[in-house]
Amino acid sequence: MNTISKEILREMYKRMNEARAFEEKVSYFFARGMVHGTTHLSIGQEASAIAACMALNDDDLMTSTHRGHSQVIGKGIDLNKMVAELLGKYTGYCKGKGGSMHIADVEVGNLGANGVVGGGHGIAVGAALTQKMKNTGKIVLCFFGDGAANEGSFHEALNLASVWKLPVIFYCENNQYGMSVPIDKTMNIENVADRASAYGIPGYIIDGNNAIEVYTKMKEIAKYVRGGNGPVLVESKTYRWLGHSKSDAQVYRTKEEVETWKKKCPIQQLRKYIIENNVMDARELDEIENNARKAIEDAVIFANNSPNPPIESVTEDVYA
Amino acid sequence: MNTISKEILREMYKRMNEARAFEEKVSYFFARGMVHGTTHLSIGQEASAIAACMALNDDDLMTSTHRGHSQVIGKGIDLNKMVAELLGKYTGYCKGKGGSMHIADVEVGNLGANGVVGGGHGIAVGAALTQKMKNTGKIVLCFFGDGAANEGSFHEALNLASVWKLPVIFYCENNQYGMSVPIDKTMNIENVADRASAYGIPGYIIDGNNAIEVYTKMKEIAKYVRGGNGPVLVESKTYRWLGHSKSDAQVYRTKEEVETWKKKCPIQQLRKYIIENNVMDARELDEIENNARKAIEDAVIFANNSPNPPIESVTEDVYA
Amino acid sequence: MREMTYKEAINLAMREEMRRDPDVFLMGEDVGIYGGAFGVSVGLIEEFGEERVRDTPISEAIITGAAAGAAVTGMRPIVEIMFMDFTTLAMDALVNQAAKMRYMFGGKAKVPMTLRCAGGSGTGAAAQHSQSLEAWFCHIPGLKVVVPGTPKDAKGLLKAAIRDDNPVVFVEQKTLYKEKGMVPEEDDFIIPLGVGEIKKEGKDVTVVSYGRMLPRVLKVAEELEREGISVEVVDPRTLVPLDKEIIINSVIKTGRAVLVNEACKTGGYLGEIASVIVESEAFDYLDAPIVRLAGLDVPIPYNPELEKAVVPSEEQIRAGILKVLNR
Amino acid sequence: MREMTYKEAINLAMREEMRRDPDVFLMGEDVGIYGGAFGVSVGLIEEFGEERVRDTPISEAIITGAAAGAAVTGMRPIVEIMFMDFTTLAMDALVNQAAKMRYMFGGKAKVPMTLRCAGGSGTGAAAQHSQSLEAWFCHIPGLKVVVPGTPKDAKGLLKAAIRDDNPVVFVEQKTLYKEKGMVPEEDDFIIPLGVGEIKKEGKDVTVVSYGRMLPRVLKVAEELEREGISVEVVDPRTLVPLDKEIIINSVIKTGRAVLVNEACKTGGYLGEIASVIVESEAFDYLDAPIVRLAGLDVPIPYNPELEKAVVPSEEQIRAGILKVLNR
Ligand SMILES: Cc1ncc(C[n+]2csc(CCOP(=O)(O)OP(=O)(O)O)c2C)c(N)n1
Ligand SMILES: Cc1ncc(C[n+]2csc(CCOP(=O)(O)OP(=O)(O)O)c2C)c(N)n1
Ligand SMILES: [Mg+2]
Ligand SMILES: [Mg+2]
Repeated sequence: MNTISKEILREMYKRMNEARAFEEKVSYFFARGMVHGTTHLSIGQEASAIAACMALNDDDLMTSTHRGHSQVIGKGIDLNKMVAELLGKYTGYCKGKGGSMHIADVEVGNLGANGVVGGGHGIAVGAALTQKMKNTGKIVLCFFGDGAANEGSFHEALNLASVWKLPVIFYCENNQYGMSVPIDKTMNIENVADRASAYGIPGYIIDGNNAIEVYTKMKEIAKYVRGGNGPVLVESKTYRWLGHSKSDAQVYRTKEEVETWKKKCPIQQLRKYIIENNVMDARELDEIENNARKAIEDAVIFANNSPNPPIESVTEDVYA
Repeated sequence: MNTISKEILREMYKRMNEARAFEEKVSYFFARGMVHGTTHLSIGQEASAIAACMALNDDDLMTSTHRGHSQVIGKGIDLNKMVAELLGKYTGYCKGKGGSMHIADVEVGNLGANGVVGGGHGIAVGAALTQKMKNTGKIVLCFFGDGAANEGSFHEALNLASVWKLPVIFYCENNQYGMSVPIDKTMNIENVADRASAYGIPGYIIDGNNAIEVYTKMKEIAKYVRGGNGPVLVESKTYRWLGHSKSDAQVYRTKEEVETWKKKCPIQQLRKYIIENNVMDARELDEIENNARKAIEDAVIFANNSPNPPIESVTEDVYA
Repeated sequence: MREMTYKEAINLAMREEMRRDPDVFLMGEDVGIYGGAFGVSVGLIEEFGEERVRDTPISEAIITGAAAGAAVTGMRPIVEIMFMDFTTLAMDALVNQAAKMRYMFGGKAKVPMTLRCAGGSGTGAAAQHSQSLEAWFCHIPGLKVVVPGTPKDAKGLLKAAIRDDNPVVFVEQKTLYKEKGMVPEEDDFIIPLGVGEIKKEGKDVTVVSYGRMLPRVLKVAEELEREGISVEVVDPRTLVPLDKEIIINSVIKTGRAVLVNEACKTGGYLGEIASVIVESEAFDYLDAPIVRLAGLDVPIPYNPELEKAVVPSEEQIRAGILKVLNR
Repeated sequence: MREMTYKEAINLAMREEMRRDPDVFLMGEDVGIYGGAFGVSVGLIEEFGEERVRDTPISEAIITGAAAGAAVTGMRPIVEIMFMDFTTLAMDALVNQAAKMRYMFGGKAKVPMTLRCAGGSGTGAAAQHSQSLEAWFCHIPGLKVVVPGTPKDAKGLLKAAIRDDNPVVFVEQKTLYKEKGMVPEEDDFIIPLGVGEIKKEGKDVTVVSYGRMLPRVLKVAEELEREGISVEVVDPRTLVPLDKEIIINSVIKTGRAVLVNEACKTGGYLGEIASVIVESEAFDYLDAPIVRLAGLDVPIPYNPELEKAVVPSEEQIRAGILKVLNR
């Protein structure tokens, strides 16, 4: 466990705090009607997303989801461009055309968030096929939710990747609900990971609120996948603290349930671990937190000062 | 084992021979270009299809496949209308509009063959939902192939049926190939039935060339499903003797492999069982066989004497 | 008659039909306690219970296929596909199965199902949550296609759709959900499928439009009226079957036609409507080329200004009408 | 130049492109040793091996999605979907993912994939194996759509499609697979997407047609020629981008237009072509209403006589042309 370097832990703590600060800001924007569209926040799931990304190499690839802010921050991202995209600015990752649900940075291997539940499965499989055919040694991290595990694309993707032995980690963030519907109403089994056996691949269950566990296990798993052994299915158990999207009265779950999970805050857990293991002290961590918040404020200023896309751009980039 | 009545065995042997004779006739027609379109023959799979159907009640429902001749004969069908449909006649089950791939008889619970691999999954689930909501006590038998088990619809169907506890038997006729591709190139597991665990439902493997086994096990399984316990996945191991469809040079498999399986002829096996158990003697069985062949010849005469659909009918029955 | 929103009208139509006929039920993602992503089914689970208001897993293909299977065996399912964009996942079930079963089986089956979905842009939901794909369904024999533009039409047409013995694709318009209008409350208020309506009479020019664009067109038409230009606004309401007569007669009367919808122009249903006009006797009455005003041929962008620029604006509709009048 | 079949021309195009560019590969059901359901890829696995000619499980959605994913990361996949009808299973991957990625990501991605599929009726394969759904794809910005009508076009256009940096839907015509024609053998013979061709010059009437109907139209045109009626036959070859100019110029020249395709009439692409004509300056040159000759609005029936009755026959094409000429 102590093998995680201070550098990594610092970066992990930083990214998790950035994600939290980013989403709190987004939530604030939405509450005040300052952004249009909708958004899906992952507060509570930061360890699950960020530690998983960080266990991979920088040049590995990933597909992200509608609930993808932590995922792409985990991959390493320019916060200015991200906030700018959220605000629909021309300086954003997608020149203002994508918004919260489509943050992508293909050049660095972020193949995009996806508005379609399960929409990333095929893209991840194809990206993994490229890595295999070009023998790049890179692997692909495919994020999806518990709800997405009931889409046909899940099945077809795991099957194809398994017969072709493609280097992809199917990473299910099981936050217990698909929108309003709890997992026990949409699946007749205990764990999403149990589905791995249907494809003859390993399945793993990890505590998605424990960044150390996520990172450590994902390191091993990534090694296995990089070794040419084919895909794996990982289930990261976690929970979203906020509603599904901006307009969710959350009548489908109890306040108590939410409170229980808030006690397992992934950021607080990591903080505790870092302090208890004498990696950094509270002051250092506070500074990281403050910097994270500051980084978001700076990004907001950058975005606010950025131009809107010119109207002519509406017809640009349909075709290459 | 001896609990199967003579009546049932006689009917089973009859239907299996009718299916064989029917398909040999179809094969003959195609070889001579006397029918248009294509067809998928199930010679070698008669026990798998017919004994399964016969284990259910007459008023239970079924969905069939592109390789569905034995399946619908198993369900009990008017051979005249069936041959007429194959020949595109107005007296056929579908008034000549469906052909080999769309034989249906909704009134008696045959919800149709299907040209789309996996296309019957949804229909079967919906039919089972009707039975549950209307509390009819009927169950649904959903036929599909090993290849179809890789379609997304397989996954979504088994999942939905399992969470809603619907009375449907997902019955996979694993004949080792999806068209030219052997199952070990399309699935990374040994048995299709192993996928049952992904839905928390029972999976069964049966010897699809052994009518007695199919019938006996399916009787039990039908009872379980009728009992309100939800769906099951059954894998019936079998083999198709002929090519995939009319134009198949079969370069993907060896003659030896085919010969091995021909030795496990389901009709011969049933014949042997009947004789050894003194249920009927060879003469009786020969008579059934001859009658079966005669029934097909009669059906061909019926069909040949039937009118083609009037051209005006081309625009009929698009809407109810 | 009572004033209610488009959304409430749809809710009421489902409620009435479910009360009337025990075979009618609703299934879809989050249609239960959540009331659907847009709140259209709010309250139904409380009245009809979990058996008849069924939350499903996220499995569009099988929900739609199961609707076909339930319909062909005696139920009258309503399926909600949350966004029209996700019908892409259900096309085999809808197009190859539901639409064709009756014909393939020689008329010996009926498939009384209604697929509801929310179409259109304007909510900032970007490229994968904003499409208007009605033209696809119109191209498939066996399907009927409805796009209501007012609360009243929404109620009357949905009831007709549910009672219809064929698969009906019922396209709701996200941006109209909160629009209000007077809606008959009688249980037997039905608007038959295939009957258009003249939403405003006029004599100088015919504008054919439906769905979300309708209020926009009507607003422009009223402005122009005050300026002395008499615009007739024809709403086909159902795209399949299409009330050709009402369109053709109007164009014969006015001699000019502007067609307005939100969907991408290329390959959209306006091409069909234009062709119906030019193939008919109305061709000889046309005093000017037909003008199609449709969405730009681009995916829907996120930025609100770009998003607005994609669909015909009031100014563009006005300009289109003036153009066809050579003014 | 060498005489070869349409099927061989497609095979050759793939072979040449795979030789030229190691990033090009083929995947699909039974494309390997079986050579594809129609034998189009025969011999490719022998030359290029299992890595580049990939038999897939029966999983249309993921094959298509994987093509998008492979394309966006640097490969140039060709996907074969056995029958066009089964693209219904791949619409999310094609329409919501492949077609939109570039735009959604602000131009920072390209998706050079080609989806080949076999369209059309005429083989006795009935309702679920015979559709002509090209209009669907034409309605989706981000996709290009090609329907070659001759072996030469098939080769030149497929090579262009493979080299194109966008997703291209390449619709092969089952009933043309065995048609023969002269085909350039040069490796650099490319027909650019978006460029139509006048397949026969004429001056009395323009017939716009593509794909399977083309040989039929040409046959009728030649017959009429002998009877003194000069028919110009325009083949757009690619439906998106559409060579509007070649169509409009021809109609301006002849003043009359007949449009012929096999797809169902309602909501089909002929509506688009008709609209393009009437919206253009050609409108003023039109001496008669445009005539659309398309498939009946029915699923494809099995019986051979019924099946034939669904698509425009030579007699109907002839009658349509004479009608537009008022003869
Ligand atoms: C194909 C599709 N169906 C439905 C939706 C609407 N939708 C968006 S997110 C969501 C729930 C997804 O649940 P899960 O996969 O568990 O992810 P989570 O939101 O919990 O992170 C739904 C139903 C969608 N975007 N795409
Ligand atoms: C969705 C779809 N994809 C492809 C096909 C073409 N096809 C017809 S049968 C078949 C093989 C099916 O294999 P399996 O499910 O094992 O059934 P079998 O033919 O062996 O009985 C294929 C690929 C189809 N009909 N439908
Ligand atoms: Mg979830
Ligand atoms: Mg098989």
